[in-house]
Amino acid sequence: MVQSLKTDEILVNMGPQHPSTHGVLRCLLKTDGEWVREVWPYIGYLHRCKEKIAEKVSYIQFMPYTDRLDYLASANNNLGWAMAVERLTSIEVPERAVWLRVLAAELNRIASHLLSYGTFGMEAGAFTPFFYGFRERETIVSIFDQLCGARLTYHYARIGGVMRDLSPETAKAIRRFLDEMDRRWVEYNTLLSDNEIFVRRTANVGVIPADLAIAYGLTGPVLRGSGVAHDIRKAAPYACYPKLDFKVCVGEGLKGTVGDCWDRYWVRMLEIRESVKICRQILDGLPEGPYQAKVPRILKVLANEAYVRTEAPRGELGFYIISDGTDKPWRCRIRAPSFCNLSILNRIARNCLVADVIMILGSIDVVMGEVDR
Amino acid sequence: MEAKDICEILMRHLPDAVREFCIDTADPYLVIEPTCISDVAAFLKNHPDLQFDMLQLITGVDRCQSFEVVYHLTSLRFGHSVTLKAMILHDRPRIASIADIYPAADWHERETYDLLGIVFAGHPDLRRILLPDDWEGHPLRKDYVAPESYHGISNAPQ
Amino acid sequence: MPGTLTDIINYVIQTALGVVGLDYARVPEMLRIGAAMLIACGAMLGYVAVVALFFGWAERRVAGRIQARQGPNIVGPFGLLQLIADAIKILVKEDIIPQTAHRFLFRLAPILVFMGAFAPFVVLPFSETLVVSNLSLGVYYALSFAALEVVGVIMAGWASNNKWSLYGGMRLAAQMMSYEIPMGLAVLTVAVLSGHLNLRTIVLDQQGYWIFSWNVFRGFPWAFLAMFVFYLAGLAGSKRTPFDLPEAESEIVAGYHTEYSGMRFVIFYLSEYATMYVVSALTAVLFLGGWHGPIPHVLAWDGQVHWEAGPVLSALIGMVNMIGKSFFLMFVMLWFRWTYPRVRVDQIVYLCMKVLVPLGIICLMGASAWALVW
Amino acid sequence: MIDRSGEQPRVIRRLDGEIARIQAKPPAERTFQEQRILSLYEQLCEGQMERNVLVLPVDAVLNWARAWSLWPVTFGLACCAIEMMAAGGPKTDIDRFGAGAFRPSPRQSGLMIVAGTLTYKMAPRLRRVYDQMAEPRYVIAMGGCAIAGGPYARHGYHVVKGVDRVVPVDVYVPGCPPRPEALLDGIMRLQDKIRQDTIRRVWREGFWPWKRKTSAKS
Repeated sequence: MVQSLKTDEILVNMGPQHPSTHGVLRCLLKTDGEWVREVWPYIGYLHRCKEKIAEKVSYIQFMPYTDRLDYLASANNNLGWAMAVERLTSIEVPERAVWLRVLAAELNRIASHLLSYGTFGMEAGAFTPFFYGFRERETIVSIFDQLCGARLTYHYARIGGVMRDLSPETAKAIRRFLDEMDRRWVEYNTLLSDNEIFVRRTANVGVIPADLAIAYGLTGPVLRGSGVAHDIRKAAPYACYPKLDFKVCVGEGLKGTVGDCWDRYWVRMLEIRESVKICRQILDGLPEGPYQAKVPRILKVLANEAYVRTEAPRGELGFYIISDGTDKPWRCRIRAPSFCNLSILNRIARNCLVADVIMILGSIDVVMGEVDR
Repeated sequence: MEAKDICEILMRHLPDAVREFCIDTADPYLVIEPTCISDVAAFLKNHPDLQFDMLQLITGVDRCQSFEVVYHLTSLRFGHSVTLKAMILHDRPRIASIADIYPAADWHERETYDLLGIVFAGHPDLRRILLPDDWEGHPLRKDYVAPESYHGISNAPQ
Repeated sequence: MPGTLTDIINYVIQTALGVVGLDYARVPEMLRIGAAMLIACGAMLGYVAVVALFFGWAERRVAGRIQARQGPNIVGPFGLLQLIADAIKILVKEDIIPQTAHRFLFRLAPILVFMGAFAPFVVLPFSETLVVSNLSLGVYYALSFAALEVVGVIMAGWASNNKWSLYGGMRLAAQMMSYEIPMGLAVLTVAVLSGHLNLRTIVLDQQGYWIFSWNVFRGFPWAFLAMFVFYLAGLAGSKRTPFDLPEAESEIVAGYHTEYSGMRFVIFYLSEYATMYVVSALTAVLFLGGWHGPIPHVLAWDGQVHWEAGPVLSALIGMVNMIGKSFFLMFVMLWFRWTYPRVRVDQIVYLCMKVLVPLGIICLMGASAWALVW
Repeated sequence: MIDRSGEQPRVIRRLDGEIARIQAKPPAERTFQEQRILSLYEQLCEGQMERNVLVLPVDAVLNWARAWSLWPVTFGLACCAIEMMAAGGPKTDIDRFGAGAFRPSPRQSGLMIVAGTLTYKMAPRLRRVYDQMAEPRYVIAMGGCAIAGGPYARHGYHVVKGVDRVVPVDVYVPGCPPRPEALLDGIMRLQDKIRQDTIRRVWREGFWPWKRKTSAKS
């Protein structure tokens, strides 16, 4: 009797308009009841032609477009682009500007991880972490508001320096925030990290072994969650990172297997603390001096090419620029960390439950602006 | 390990593969024969002193007369990186896929195919990835002209 | 022995008609009972609507407070008119039935759900006199009608012809299979302890000086355990976080009511609160002493409540106690919702089948032994 | 929003001859009464008299309810979606205005905040979500991209230059991205717009939404 019942697998579209696909990602699920047999991600719903635009506008004009790549981490993108152009043009950046850029990048990393904390909680079904994450994020955003006048798309790092100097009031506000963040961090863990239901939802789910992670070119917290201590801030230090004391956080499988969703989540939480540490050091050791080098209004770059990589909150952000002697790049290729991280979804989200797919997607933490560029 | 040493090892083992070693740019690169890209990639990945275990990026560049396909490889173990370039003809943009060696290449190759029209032979699933399936042309080519309208939606700026 | 709500209504009608010189006793008895029942049910319906609307508002306010924000506070005082605005808006909103849906079942489903949510209200006692129908199998009736809601939800999921809706329906089916059993076991524990299935009698049995005569303490530890089993299973039954799988927003869009709009959606929305209220009220009745307050009753000067000394006062006090307890338990549900993540579909089945069922059986056996010994 | 042209109440038609006679007179020769009739007629034609005793309270209640109960559909496209989420967050909590009940299903929501860049690949999906929403439905175009393509207007071959090419838009909120306060303001402008609505529109355009003329530009 049971054998004679015919069952069928059904194909379900998740997205592009779905509450938890982080924007406009579409996943095609092949499901057998609650079991998901396979997931095919479809991207491109936010393809905004960034690489073409880079060829059409000048180096300086492209900076605002980098804001909108990974719109949760604009300061990190600005930093990457500025460094790439400076590498090609050999512009010397004043020391103070370098430190300020890193300060902005690290604050932005905290903001980005806070949002990831919130949305990850939301995907697990808990709404409150989202609002708690947003509360602290709002403080960072208002600090950026003081620093550069924008809330989301900062455009703070400029080629040859930064846009504005750090005022003492802003520095004080940052210090206040960092102190508050220490307290809140404990609160976050009480609310979500150690919650039994949450741990059971995430531990041993979506395990990415280290070798698979490397083969798929994963970077950032996703790679580190698998136990690989690879951080470009340490592996190929840039800016003022060699002078700063911080450690690379890796997943240790505290609640389950190394490389599961909880580990990836936990690496982000630990990185928030590390970033707080870095910000404190920067505020303490900020050198005096000018904050902007002299940069020609029309920046012409000789024929050259460079690949510059930085550690954005989601992983290795690389700008590969080929210049041709004009003020516009001949070709600009952006290595978006989310793009590479997402490509593993089909491999790990197999034979799991529908709810697990959501958790895996949340733990990879993609930003579609960056995936589709 | 510096790019020069990597080049030397590569030249010793696969002498036909390397066409040129270019050091006058900010990041030096190796120009290799497009036909041997699979061999080079497999060699670089498996050689015990090199161990390029991560593919960072595949870039297609339209040079008007030809296409360049650029591969950025890095080794997490040793911390060194290398840039490979393969020049292919503009009217016959075809190169072997390395998706079986580096799974990361899968999406990068699809994207390069999508935006530049370079065909990666042997790719398991070479479809458009960013643009809709019925999109015409490859936007990152230098001679690309944006469509007037798409499915009845005008493309003219306001 | 005082009558129930229907008797009171009959009495009121009789008196009112007597004043204008009509003899109500000459009306056939069936008609009299029917009229009284209708009026009582109408009153209950009003009560359900008020409770559901109030908790629709309270949900958002509580969520606001928990989430470090305000919640609706601009429309009317404390935002109290917010839900009225929502209700009016959604009632006049377009009502869509998808073309591929099964039109009959699609329409029937909300009605069934509402029936399932509303029917148990009929046997809920608010005080000694305030109960619409004093059924001798009250608990049984309430539980069986609560199960009707599940049929409606599965029907909605199937009739919508939407894959996510179907998921929601099937999830609830799996969920129901697991939570109904521990729920029944917990109720049986109380039934064994008190020897009745009539809700009013169960409460009357819990009368005493203080909270120690409530079932939850009187039947310690069995009823104490059974209360948690019942409440958790009830939480699953009313589809609330952490068991809100059938409408899990982040997973299956809006679950079984994805395709519902306008008035039909409101019915689902309000039924959820009605079910929550039923579960809370049943918990209060079965375990927490029903209308008996935690402080000694003003009319209980010698240990017995002398309801005849002040029937209205007694009814009022009972109502306040009962509604207070139910609202508190409902508030706990809201609190859960805005604090906990959601469990997975296999975890809820595990929890109910492998944790709650054994616990329920232990409670039942313990209570039976208890009843045998004393 | 409401097109009142090409329509006359029945009473006026009977008066047509009289009105024509008055209109034919030079203004200086018209009596006071004739002047009054003419101005009343003009008011009627402009639709001001429609706000009568029957319609007004119904309008008031419905518009009040609709204005204070805008349930947005969870529909974030790009950067602006973050600011939309921030608008629902603790600092500028749009739930205070009853607009914070984000519904995952378009069937139950009445407001679509198009937050971000719309691409050609996404455009049919956006239209479908809009079509799935139940009447009355409103659209806010949030941010430069949604209004006119924003920074991608010139070279963005894959970016739709304004969502109003796909769905009719009620309120435009400029900014890149707009601050949450700006979105709040946009919602208030939408409320103002809703308050001017009247149920006469339903009588005029037909009760059934699918028989109504929708004004999508596409």
